[in-house]
Amino acid sequence: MPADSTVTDERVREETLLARLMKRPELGAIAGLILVTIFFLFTANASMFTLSGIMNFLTPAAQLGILAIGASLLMIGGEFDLSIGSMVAFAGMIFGALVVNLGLPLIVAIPGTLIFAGMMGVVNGQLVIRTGLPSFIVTLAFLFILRGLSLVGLKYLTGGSTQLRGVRDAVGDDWLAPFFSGDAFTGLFAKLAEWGWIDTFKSGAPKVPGVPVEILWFIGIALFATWILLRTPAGNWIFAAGGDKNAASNSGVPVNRVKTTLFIVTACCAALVAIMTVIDAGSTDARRGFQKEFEAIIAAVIGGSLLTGGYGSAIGAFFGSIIFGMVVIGLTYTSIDQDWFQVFLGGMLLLAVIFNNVIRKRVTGER
Amino acid sequence: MPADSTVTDERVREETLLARLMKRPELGAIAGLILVTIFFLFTANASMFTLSGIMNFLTPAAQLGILAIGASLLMIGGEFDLSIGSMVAFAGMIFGALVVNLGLPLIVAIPGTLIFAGMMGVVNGQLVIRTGLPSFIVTLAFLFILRGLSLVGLKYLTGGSTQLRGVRDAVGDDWLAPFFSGDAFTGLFAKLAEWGWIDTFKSGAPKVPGVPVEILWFIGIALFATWILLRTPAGNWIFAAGGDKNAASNSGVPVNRVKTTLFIVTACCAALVAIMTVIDAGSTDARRGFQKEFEAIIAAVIGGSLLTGGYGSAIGAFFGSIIFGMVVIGLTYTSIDQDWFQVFLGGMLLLAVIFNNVIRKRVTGER
Amino acid sequence: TDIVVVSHGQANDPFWSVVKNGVEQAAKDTGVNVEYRSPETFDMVAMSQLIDAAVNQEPDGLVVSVPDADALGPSIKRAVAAGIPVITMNAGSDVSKSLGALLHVGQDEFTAGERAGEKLKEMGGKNGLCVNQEVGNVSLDQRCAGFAKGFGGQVKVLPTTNDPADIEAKVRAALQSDTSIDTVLALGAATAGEPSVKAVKALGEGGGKINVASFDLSPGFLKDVENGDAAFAIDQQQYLQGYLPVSFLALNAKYGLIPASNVASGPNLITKDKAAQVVDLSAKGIR
Amino acid sequence: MEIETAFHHGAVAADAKPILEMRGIKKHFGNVIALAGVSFDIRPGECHCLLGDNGAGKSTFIKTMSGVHKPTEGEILFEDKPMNFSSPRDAMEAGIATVFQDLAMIPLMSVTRNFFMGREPTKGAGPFKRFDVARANEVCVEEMRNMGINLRGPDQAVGTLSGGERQTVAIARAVYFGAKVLILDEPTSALGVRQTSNVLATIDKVRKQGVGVVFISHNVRHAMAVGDRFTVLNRGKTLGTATRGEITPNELQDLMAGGQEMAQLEGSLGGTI
Amino acid sequence: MEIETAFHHGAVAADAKPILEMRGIKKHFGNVIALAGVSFDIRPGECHCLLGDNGAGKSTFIKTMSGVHKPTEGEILFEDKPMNFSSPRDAMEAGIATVFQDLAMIPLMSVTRNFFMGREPTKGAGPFKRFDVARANEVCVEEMRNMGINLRGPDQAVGTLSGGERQTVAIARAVYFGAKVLILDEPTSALGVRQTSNVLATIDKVRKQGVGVVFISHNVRHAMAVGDRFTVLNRGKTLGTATRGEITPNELQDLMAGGQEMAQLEGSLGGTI
Ligand SMILES: Nc1ncnc2c1ncn2[C@@H]1O[C@H](COP(=O)(O)OP(=O)(O)OP(=O)(O)O)[C@@H](O)[C@H]1O
Ligand SMILES: Nc1ncnc2c1ncn2[C@@H]1O[C@H](COP(=O)(O)OP(=O)(O)OP(=O)(O)O)[C@@H](O)[C@H]1O
Ligand SMILES: [Mg+2]
Ligand SMILES: [Mg+2]
Repeated sequence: MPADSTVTDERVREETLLARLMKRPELGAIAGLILVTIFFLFTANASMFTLSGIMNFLTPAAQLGILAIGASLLMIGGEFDLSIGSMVAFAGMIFGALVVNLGLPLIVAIPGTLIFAGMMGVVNGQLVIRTGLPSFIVTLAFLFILRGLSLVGLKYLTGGSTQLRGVRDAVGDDWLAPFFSGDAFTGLFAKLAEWGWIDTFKSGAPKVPGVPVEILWFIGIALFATWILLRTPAGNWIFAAGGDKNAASNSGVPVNRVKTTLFIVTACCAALVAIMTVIDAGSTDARRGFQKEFEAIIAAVIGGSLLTGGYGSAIGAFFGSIIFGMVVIGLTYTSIDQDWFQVFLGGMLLLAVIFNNVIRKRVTGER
Repeated sequence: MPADSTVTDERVREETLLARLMKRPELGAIAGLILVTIFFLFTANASMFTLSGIMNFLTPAAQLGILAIGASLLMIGGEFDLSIGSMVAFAGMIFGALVVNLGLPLIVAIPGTLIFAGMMGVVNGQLVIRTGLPSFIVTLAFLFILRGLSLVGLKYLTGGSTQLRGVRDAVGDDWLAPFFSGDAFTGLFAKLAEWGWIDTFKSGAPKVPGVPVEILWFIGIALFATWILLRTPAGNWIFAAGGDKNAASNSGVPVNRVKTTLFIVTACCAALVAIMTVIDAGSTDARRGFQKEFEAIIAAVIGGSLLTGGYGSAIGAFFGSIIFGMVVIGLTYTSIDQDWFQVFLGGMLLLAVIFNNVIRKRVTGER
Repeated sequence: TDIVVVSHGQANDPFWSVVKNGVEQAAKDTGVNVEYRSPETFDMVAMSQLIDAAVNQEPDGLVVSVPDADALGPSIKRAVAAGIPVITMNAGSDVSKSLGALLHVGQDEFTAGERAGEKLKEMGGKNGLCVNQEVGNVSLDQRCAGFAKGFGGQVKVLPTTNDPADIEAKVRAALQSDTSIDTVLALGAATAGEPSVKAVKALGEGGGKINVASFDLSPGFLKDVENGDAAFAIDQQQYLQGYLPVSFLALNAKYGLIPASNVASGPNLITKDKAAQVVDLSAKGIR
Repeated sequence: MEIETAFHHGAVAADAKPILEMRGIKKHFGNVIALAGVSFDIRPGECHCLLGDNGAGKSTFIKTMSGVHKPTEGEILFEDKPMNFSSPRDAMEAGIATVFQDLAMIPLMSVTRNFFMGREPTKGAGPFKRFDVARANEVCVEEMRNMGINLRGPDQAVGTLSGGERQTVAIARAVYFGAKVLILDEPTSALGVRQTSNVLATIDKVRKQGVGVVFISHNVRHAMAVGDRFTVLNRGKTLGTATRGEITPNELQDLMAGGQEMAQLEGSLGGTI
Repeated sequence: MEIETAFHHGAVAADAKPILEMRGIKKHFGNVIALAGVSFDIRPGECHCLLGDNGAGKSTFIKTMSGVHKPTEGEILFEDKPMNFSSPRDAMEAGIATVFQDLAMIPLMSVTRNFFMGREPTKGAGPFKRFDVARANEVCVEEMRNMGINLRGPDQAVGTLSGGERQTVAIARAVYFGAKVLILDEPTSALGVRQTSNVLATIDKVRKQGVGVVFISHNVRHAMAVGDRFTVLNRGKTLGTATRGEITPNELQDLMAGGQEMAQLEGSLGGTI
């Protein structure tokens, strides 16, 4: 019997395509994104939605988003990692030390940094699994520990300063650098500018020299994570591990392996962001990534992930990060008094998630 | 048949009193407290455990603890309130405005502030219940909104500064002030000093003029919350609402009423801390209570509350706050470099909770 | 001899890490035993508790910064009452005497902001942007307020998070949406100053047209000053704010010597010509 | 098969006024039609069995009866007054006690706390009114014993009870608090022989006290043992109501399986079900 | 009561080597003694019923068998080799499939995802190996239909299924993946008439293929219908094992109720259970 014979059930009403789409957690956040976009279209300076304006708010959104996608996978798998913000500072320091103090090329320094971060992920994961303590408290301890070690390490490396400089000089024109910093498609954009398709300065150089590479990473990681979640056995295990640890383990899901892997992935996402920002800025300091763990969780939750695990999506975190990035940067384009920044940020976040919710319920007929 | 006839079951092994006690969530945190105390006994300056030293670390512990007890009740009830830190600043501003700008006496200003806070609690609660959104995201919005409003409000009240001063002068010798600031039992302590039972300064004044009132509030609230949780129907409803919302509601627990009340209680705890610290400090600023929501949750989790709700205790939060307060202030009494503070804080927290856990499992024979 | 330093800035704050380095050097040079303590965020309540904790240990000297005299006053007075010599530093020059401190080393944030504002006005600025990465931290707010006063023209405060990428994007957004802005003052060199310079450069019209200045020093920002991408950095020589009080108190404990008046450690504008010399010291955490 | 039991049946006047009447209840979940118009009533002192195949909509139906779901369409009359329960608490206060199929218990809480959840006994007065834990423990242990379960201790967490022990707690709780209508959704599914007979005896007992009992079961024998009327649901619709004596167990079994292939099934299993 | 069924029994040589043997299993939870030394074995091609009162320890026992619990004491021999399963995944890989009493399903996940949880079918190779969702959906719908449940759609969340539908998913899953030992903990408790007969027929079918089946039930008829041997647990101890034919249903019923007051119960219910 073919599988589709089930649809001839008299107990199922017809459902619109829209309703079917809105049921997916990954698409819920689109409504909020549209709302926020419309808001800014009306209130913000026109330059916000020029090409350079869009790149401008997408860059921080992308950096946050890479963290948020890692965090959302981990959240779906039923755990938290509060140490990712500190991991950005710590991995940045490690990377700086490898590149500046040891003078290693990127081909060694980047994997080295990722391995270091991955090892921290293993430590987090093993502690959570072995002790049975909530990951909240275990990774919280590492939030403090890694942040503190970054400070101590930087002072040691620099002989007293909290900023390690000279990364740009040290990286120089390493052939790997363009994959982790600067803009991609610069040739294309120069051509587009030549043809007059995009804005240029008087000099003829395009106003936007290219697409910042973090945006490409962001999109790539979002797609990859979505594929993993929805189209691989590993994705099924992540949902299962987060949905009910015992039930999953009783059904044969290697829950501990899944969770440890997720901790590693999250830590590596943080390290990746660290590498990109450190090369970009040419320096690193002890305050990098401050409170990013928090923002990453916010973005994941806006994107529809449940804090209790077992439900969510990477695409949701993708949209959530863009919403967050847009709101944070967007206010500056409006004429609203900047003192109201936090009120505005909170208000917009609340509006966006409520709107998501209302739209979803309306469309799918839930109550 | 008397209830105790069940204990004659051949399928129950004898259990030590210790094992029975350690099974209670409220007592788990004691092991951690003992560990931390022993650590400081060995590493800290002897003055840490003099009367004045103890009062010194208990004061911040008490301020944190009042928040943490509120937060733990709410966590047991299955929700979060991330806005309590901002609420401290916001309620502080409201209180400052009532006392300084409007010149109201405490008997009006204090209830006024509490009502204001309570109303915010209602807003939080209703939003969570009506929209069905996770409280994490709703109260997060208020984290930003209240913090932002405090800034805007303070600037408005002071004509541009973010610091409102003059509370001490305005409160003056209001008869209610001693209940919310300063020290209690000063007469007793003066006598004790006279008799030479406690240390004095060269001037003959006791080194410790009395017990800071926040410590009394802290103890009182912890006892009251414990009584509510363990010995009243409301306590049972809180556990039920947090354990499984649907099951509780199906069994006839008024879940929404319970949750709203808990949001109000949490907000009022924050307002109470705000009132006490503002009178004590004589001023308030826009950064008061920064990240206190986080510390409150940490204290509650150290104390054995589950983030997922339905399990925990107020006494646990009590001990958790003391552990946290002790670690934070304790460093001052040691000769450890401040740069290592965060490493130290994280390490101690991790040690304390792991130790709690190991001891509990060892004693109760769980695995 | 034991001396305790309690400041309101965190150990990982680039500005305060320099103060701490000064403290440590002084301890080494004078051979006293020094503890440096600070709360984990700008938190006056926590800071007063740290002062209390220090007083309990009855040190031979106490160094404190006083951004909020109301909140910290009672604790400092308690120290004075206990017979501990107190020196205030960085913030609190106005209240130092009345709290019973021996003297004050440092410079007022407001005055420093004012000086910066005057200088930027001189450079032709009319429309300013004050990039504040920690709104509500009173000492940073005072820098902005001082700037506004000295600058005279229009000043907009831009509150940001602590993240360089956010700051860069927000400064760009501010400059894009209000093209009349010709002056940017950042309140911290590493966190806000460097991204501001990058934002201005990314607009492609940087260099001469928009002046960027910043409080405090960071090697990166000093390089920008040297290259002409930024106008100047405002240096409080905060190393002195750590070094001097400790050595004064050490001398006081040993010989009873103490200067008779306050010491002004700044402000000191680091412009293009001086930047090169300072970079190395800054990279070591001395300036 | 013997179906004559020791219970007393048929004492309820067929024309007695229903306590609870449900008229044309429809319930949709998004695009799923769980109930497509079901009518049902329950009279005082009768045991009305609700039968039907898996997924027929029995649980959904009794959940609308007990205030968990709001019907998409249809009317609920309680003692002749139109009722609109907005929560299970409302239904409970009106006098409807329910044992849900998922039992509605909190695994982390103790047996006693679960037993009295929502209706805690108190002692003391005014601000000193408090949960009477001692009495609660006593009642709980006693009621469980009556159902055939000897608890180790009333403070054992429900999550560590066996399936049948847990189900017994839910039943004992509903029965203890009394009601005008008692709804039992597959109460005996996880119970042992002894516990089952206790539950059936209990149903008989409360029925005699004038309570209307709604009893859901897949076990024809259990239904036949205590039922006065039998309503069969099939795919969200009712197949009609039969009175005791009007219908044989085999006919009932046929109806419950949706009338489908029963002959064949009977053959292969030799009436063992 | 008719207990002769259409099933074929007794084909297993009484001296066939057991696939799985449990010797003197003890299990303590803190101060609770759930199992006080139970021995048990299962031979290929037989259906061994595990019976007993509520709380006797049946579920705890099969959980040690399937790697969920580590026994406090005792030995597990799988195909004559001592085994020490450290997780259910190990047991599964050795060839033990289990339907747990709590079903081990994730409510928020779809039926298909639950069905294949832990053992997803893949297509493609190397880095492009992916979850074959289309085939999984097809298999899942098909297997459910074989058990007598027509799913609305394979992407319905398990949390929205009815109790019986959910139980059927768990059974279909365990059966589909085949095994050397199939453990079923009260698989028919929530099932309708038709679904129950399907499950019993399935047990018979897999037994014929040489699989050893452990079947837990409170229903004597179900046990008698398919069981070859019967082991009765009581309060954490075994009361012994009987072979089909050696014992009458009434004796079995007596044993299951712990031998207690059965006469009285029988009287009051007229053998309806
Ligand atoms: N929340 C829901 N969303 C979608 N469908 C649902 C929901 N709840 C129930 N259903 C569907 O409605 C139908 C009726 O379910 P219900 O639980 O009422 O069946 P039941 O008669 O109690 O079956 P059983 O005897 O197996 O317990 C089922 O097919 C189920 O899949
Ligand atoms: N984790 C645990 N902690 C403490 N006691 C437990 C735990 N798990 C089970 N028990 C106890 O062990 C006993 C046996 O439980 P088990 O679930 O094995 O019974 P069962 O034979 O499956 O009963 P049922 O037929 O009701 O499902 C019960 O009395 C139960 O209370
Ligand atoms: Mg049902
Ligand atoms: Mg069982």
